[in-house]
Amino acid sequence: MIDFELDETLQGVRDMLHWFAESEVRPVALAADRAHAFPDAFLRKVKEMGISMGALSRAEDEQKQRKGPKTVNRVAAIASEELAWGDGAFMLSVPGPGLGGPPVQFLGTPEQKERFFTVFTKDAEARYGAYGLTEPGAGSDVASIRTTCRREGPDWILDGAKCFITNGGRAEWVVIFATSDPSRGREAHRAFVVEKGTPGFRVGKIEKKMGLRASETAELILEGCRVPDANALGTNEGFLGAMKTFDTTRPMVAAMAVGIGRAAIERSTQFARDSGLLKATSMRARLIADQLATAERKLEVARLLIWRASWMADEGKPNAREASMCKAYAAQSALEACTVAITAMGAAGCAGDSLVEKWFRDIKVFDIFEGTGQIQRIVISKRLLEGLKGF
Amino acid sequence: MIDFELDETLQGVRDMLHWFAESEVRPVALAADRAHAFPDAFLRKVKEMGISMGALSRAEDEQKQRKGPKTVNRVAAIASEELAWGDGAFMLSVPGPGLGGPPVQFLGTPEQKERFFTVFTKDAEARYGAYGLTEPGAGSDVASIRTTCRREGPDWILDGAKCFITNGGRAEWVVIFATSDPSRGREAHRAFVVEKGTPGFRVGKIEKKMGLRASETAELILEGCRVPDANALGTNEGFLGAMKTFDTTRPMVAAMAVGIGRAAIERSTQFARDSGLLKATSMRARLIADQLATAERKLEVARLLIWRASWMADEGKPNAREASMCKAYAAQSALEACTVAITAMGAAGCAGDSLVEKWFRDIKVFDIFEGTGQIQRIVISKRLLEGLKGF
Amino acid sequence: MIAFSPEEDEQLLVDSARAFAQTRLRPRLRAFEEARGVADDVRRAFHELGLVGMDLPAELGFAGVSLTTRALAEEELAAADLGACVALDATGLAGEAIRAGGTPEQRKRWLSPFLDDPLRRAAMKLDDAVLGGARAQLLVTADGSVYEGGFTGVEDRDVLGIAELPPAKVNISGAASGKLASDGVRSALFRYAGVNAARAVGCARAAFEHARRYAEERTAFGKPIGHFQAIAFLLADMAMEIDGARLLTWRACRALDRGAADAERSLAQAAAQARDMLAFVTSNAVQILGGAGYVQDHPVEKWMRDARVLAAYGLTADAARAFAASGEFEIGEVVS
Amino acid sequence: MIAFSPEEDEQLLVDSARAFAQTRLRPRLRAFEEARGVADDVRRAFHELGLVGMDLPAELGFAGVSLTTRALAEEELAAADLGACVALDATGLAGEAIRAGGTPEQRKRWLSPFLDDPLRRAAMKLDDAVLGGARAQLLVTADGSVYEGGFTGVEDRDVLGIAELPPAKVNISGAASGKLASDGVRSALFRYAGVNAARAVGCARAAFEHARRYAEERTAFGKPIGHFQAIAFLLADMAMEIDGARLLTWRACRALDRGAADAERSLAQAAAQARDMLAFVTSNAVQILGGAGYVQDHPVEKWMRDARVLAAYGLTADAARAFAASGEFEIGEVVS
Repeated sequence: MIDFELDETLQGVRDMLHWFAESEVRPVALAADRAHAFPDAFLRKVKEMGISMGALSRAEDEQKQRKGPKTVNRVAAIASEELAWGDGAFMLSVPGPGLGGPPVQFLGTPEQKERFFTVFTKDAEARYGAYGLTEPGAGSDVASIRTTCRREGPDWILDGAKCFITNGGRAEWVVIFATSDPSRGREAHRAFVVEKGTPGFRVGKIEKKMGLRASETAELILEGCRVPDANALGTNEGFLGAMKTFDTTRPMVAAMAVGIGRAAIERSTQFARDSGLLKATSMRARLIADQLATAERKLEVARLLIWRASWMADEGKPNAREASMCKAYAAQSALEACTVAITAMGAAGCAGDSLVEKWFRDIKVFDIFEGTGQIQRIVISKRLLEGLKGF
Repeated sequence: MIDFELDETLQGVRDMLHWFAESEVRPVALAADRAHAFPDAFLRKVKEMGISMGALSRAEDEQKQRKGPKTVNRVAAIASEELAWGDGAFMLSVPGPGLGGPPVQFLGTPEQKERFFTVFTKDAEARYGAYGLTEPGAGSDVASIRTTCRREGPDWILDGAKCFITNGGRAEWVVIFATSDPSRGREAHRAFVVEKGTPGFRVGKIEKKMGLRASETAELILEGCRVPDANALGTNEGFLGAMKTFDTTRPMVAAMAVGIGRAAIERSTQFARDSGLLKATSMRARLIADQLATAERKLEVARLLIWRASWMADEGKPNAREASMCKAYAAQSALEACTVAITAMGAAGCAGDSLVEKWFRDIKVFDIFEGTGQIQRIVISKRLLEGLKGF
Repeated sequence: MIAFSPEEDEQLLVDSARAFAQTRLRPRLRAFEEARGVADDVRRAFHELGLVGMDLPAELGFAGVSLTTRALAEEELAAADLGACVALDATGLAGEAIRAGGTPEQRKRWLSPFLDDPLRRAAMKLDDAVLGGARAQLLVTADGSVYEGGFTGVEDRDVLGIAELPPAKVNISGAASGKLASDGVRSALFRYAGVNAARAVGCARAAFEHARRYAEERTAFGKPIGHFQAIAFLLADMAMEIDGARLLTWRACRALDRGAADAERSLAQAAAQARDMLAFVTSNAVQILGGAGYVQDHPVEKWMRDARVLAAYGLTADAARAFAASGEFEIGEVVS
Repeated sequence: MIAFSPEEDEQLLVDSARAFAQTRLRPRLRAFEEARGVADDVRRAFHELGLVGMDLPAELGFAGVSLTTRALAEEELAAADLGACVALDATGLAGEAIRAGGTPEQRKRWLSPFLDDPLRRAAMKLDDAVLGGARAQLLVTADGSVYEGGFTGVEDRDVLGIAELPPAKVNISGAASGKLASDGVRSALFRYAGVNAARAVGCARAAFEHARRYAEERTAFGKPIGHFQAIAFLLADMAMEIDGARLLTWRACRALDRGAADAERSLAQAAAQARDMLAFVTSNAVQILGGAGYVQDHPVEKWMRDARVLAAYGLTADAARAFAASGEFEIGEVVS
């Protein structure tokens, strides 16, 4: 049927995470932004509470075993919105395999899954996985990565550099995408799990970013990095693995954007209500009320597009087009929401103690990472126009 | 200096044409739209009053002789806005060489100019020139025209078809662009003045259009059409001639769009004022007042971009980029203005006796003819980005 | 639970509406426009399919489907031709007002005849200009007065769009034959906003599809124009906006069907979103066709005109947006 | 007569402002941000060039240029770095208020010291958060009260943008040392809107130029990203919007210089247009750089932040738009 109600489980997830986001995350978000990290003790507590990033993959396996209808993608959409409503950088800092989870899940053998996922549960420490695709010379153009892999006896030798890797500096392991032959394009791509401390693998600079400052973004350097074949994921499905990841992660990232946009609109609406603007009839007051309402409407559209893409993923329907649509729309409408929110608050919105100021800095990257708005439109239009292979 | 005041001459042109547009054109515009033409008697009267389209070229020659500063392009911008404010289809129906004027002016010999321009002054009849570039298979992609020309003794033989030709069905002559070798692209382009009644030249269908219905838009067919060499313009400068035309005509067309958009905003603002909306403080009233004001602001931006491009043309500065900018911006902001205007008037705006309804139908084509918005952006971006030759 | 599949019976209705619309409406789109009227045989076929007043009460004999279900069907009808889709809605906004504000007796008296007479039509007079005013047998005014006869419609043949049901002036001479409960018209405006939002989605889909196919076939600069990013990305944005407006429309219709407290706000949001979207999509469909889009050889110029009339009919885009922002609503503001 | 060439003396000022800005400001953009302050040597050099209070009255000893001329210079300063440009404006909005609302004695007393002391600064308190409040020697409040001392600025080091002059809280303890004529602040807000619009144009130009060069150099999918229509057309739109906002700004400044009746409306239009434009351009400059745009290796992320502060300072975009639409203006609405 056509339905927009949450069932009991979903509602439970939403309520629980909303409570957590409001009472635990929000109070520390501003300090974490200034400190460029969340406190270790806080992250351990998060882990203790059973909140994990990349738990999706395991939840899917569990649901398969129970043979119930698959709902993990819808759960992820709801959960992502609520956690990001608390704080976007926090959500990216939630311990667990993170974006590294899906490729291990999609491409890994049962042994590999066991090995790489149990590291997160072995003790009480906050531990991370990471996803290493982007390179200084290959952002949107994923197929043109230049990090190489070559076989040497029982091992692979990796050489190259990755950039903008979330949690890359502290991860237990990073899924590194490399090519066995740069001239052969996508088919030569391979994926490897590179573990912390592997010789020839080191962390470069930690980026200073416009926003999401409490989330770590690292440069990773691979110089003759020796990785055992047991850490190679799949066979020649490196590129496919990277792309397939997007079909489930793009709706999540989109939901995060909506969460942040919603937070900004709520805060700004409250400000406008408190200052009497929402009841005032002056031209400026009316314009602001309209802008807030319009932004809210567009966030609702984004949310529905996200829910549809997530439902399709749960139903096993191909959703690359819809995943890109929701990502593009959400990034755009959330940026608009944050812009409206900060504008409506005037000088107060710009002050450093204003969360709206932080959200405005945080939101822009949502139209960039996990594929820029332009890349999403390439994905969409290739699925609309017959014979269009690329530009 | 930097100045936005009209001098006495310009002000005089504006005042005279505004008076004419208001008192003579507006009263007949709606009937002409329904009849799909302006009455002959009216057009003769227009000619009698000395109002002519394409007079630009001759005015330029006169200014050269007087050695005064060149102002014809600024005059044309002001004149076009006022006449189109009266009615867009009317402006396209003003007797004279029209868009056919510039190529004859740019490429013609003194003898040719004499021959082709005097036809308009020989008697009191409303007579037209026309500009035949677009083809069924070559709209935006001007370089790919397929109408051919080949030498045969003292004559040229033209074969092909042209479409969307303003005044093409009733023109005394049409400047037809053709290629001597379709495989050689732009350099093989030639331009010819094809006179009414030339054997092998006939008028195809007259288009039924969304708007500008009182302006004639014709299909022209050339089948073994024999044109004397004396009617060939320039040598191999056909494509250049077509393109150079745009640098002066695009600002004019843009000014027409602004004229129509301004008319719509004025009418709708008057409606809103009469119905008390402009003084009301309800949310809807405020939204409408803002939309009208914003549309007016964007029309002002368009007008300034037009004035700049026209000033550059007068000063002899290369203005292809600025001409495209003003055309793109004006088309967009005028469409927005007409949309705002019709929306603000509700059901009354949709009624057939509402000029706003007509203007809404008229305006869309301004983002299409003389180069679509997309083509303008190609022109602009090629002049912004080094090494970009095309897409 | 969050889900996006129509039920089986909904899908059957969708399929039948689509088959009817594509075979009976689309081929005669220009003929209907020329005649300013949908042909009687088509009107009879529409009636036979049970599509007239499809969501009016089942106890009167109508199909009685939910608003969500009707939205699905309306999208299909409008995807053939928005003008014909609106023209075929014999009960229209007036019927909604009677359902919402009428007593059981009034409903039976004014609505039941539509079950028997496929050519009967109702009109709603919100302003001077009224869709369908020229040919209706029944007229409802903004204050809830209902007229059976006692009024004359003045056709206006040179108008923006929408076959058969142009904004026409209506002169009322006789006395009203009854009056609806005071909130009938208001409820009708909101419910009908859902219907019109679904139509906007249908019309936009048609315009998008037309432009998409054109972009695949038309070549310029050596390849199909759809293979240039400027056109391809525009089509992507159009598809995205259409899908978004459809989902918001479904959400609003479901909210009303469930009797949710936020149904009116949701319907106002859908109305505003769908109409902005429709203006964007139809205008750009014309743009993608270029000169061909501006002449009547292709239907897109008509849909761009039809879209403007839809935006002015019932709960206007301005009023919807104003309500979503302020919660204020005056019927006078809809009438403008 | 319609014309678009700066006069010779204007061009000289433009050239000197550009040379100063590109050599002294741009290279130290991140250093100034880090220090939350423009270095004193730069401030002194700026003072020596006679750029401080350049359009304040010539009879006091300032350069006394027209607003149009100042707009040309401000664009050049902001094209190096918006943050530094705002930071260097020692007299600022407060100075405008004193010029507009002060008696000849007040002007002399409060403005003349700026001619001698390159490190002296004034601040305007419209709201709790005040640009430059932390370091100013002179403070003007929204009601026109002028304080020399008797207030303390609270610096806020973690704010959105604009080097040195962050929104800082100001606590007023002493009594005002004077009061301006009641319409001084209002006039200042409008005149300063022209200054800020010119700055918006300058900052946008810088962001555009940075993105344009990046798009020429960065390759993806086998060619420079600027050779894809999506990026090329975006750059075209950015250039078009910048040019449009510049012309509207010039027009507004000229209107004020001429004492035209529509000068305030024109300034409000320019303010609204320039800030919308700046948000569009800076956001898309970051977008074109992608991940590189979001990190501090490139200046575009800073300009996107700076742009927000500019939009909230003085006549805000909302208030400007509201005034252009309604002619209504309340200082309270600017303060929000």
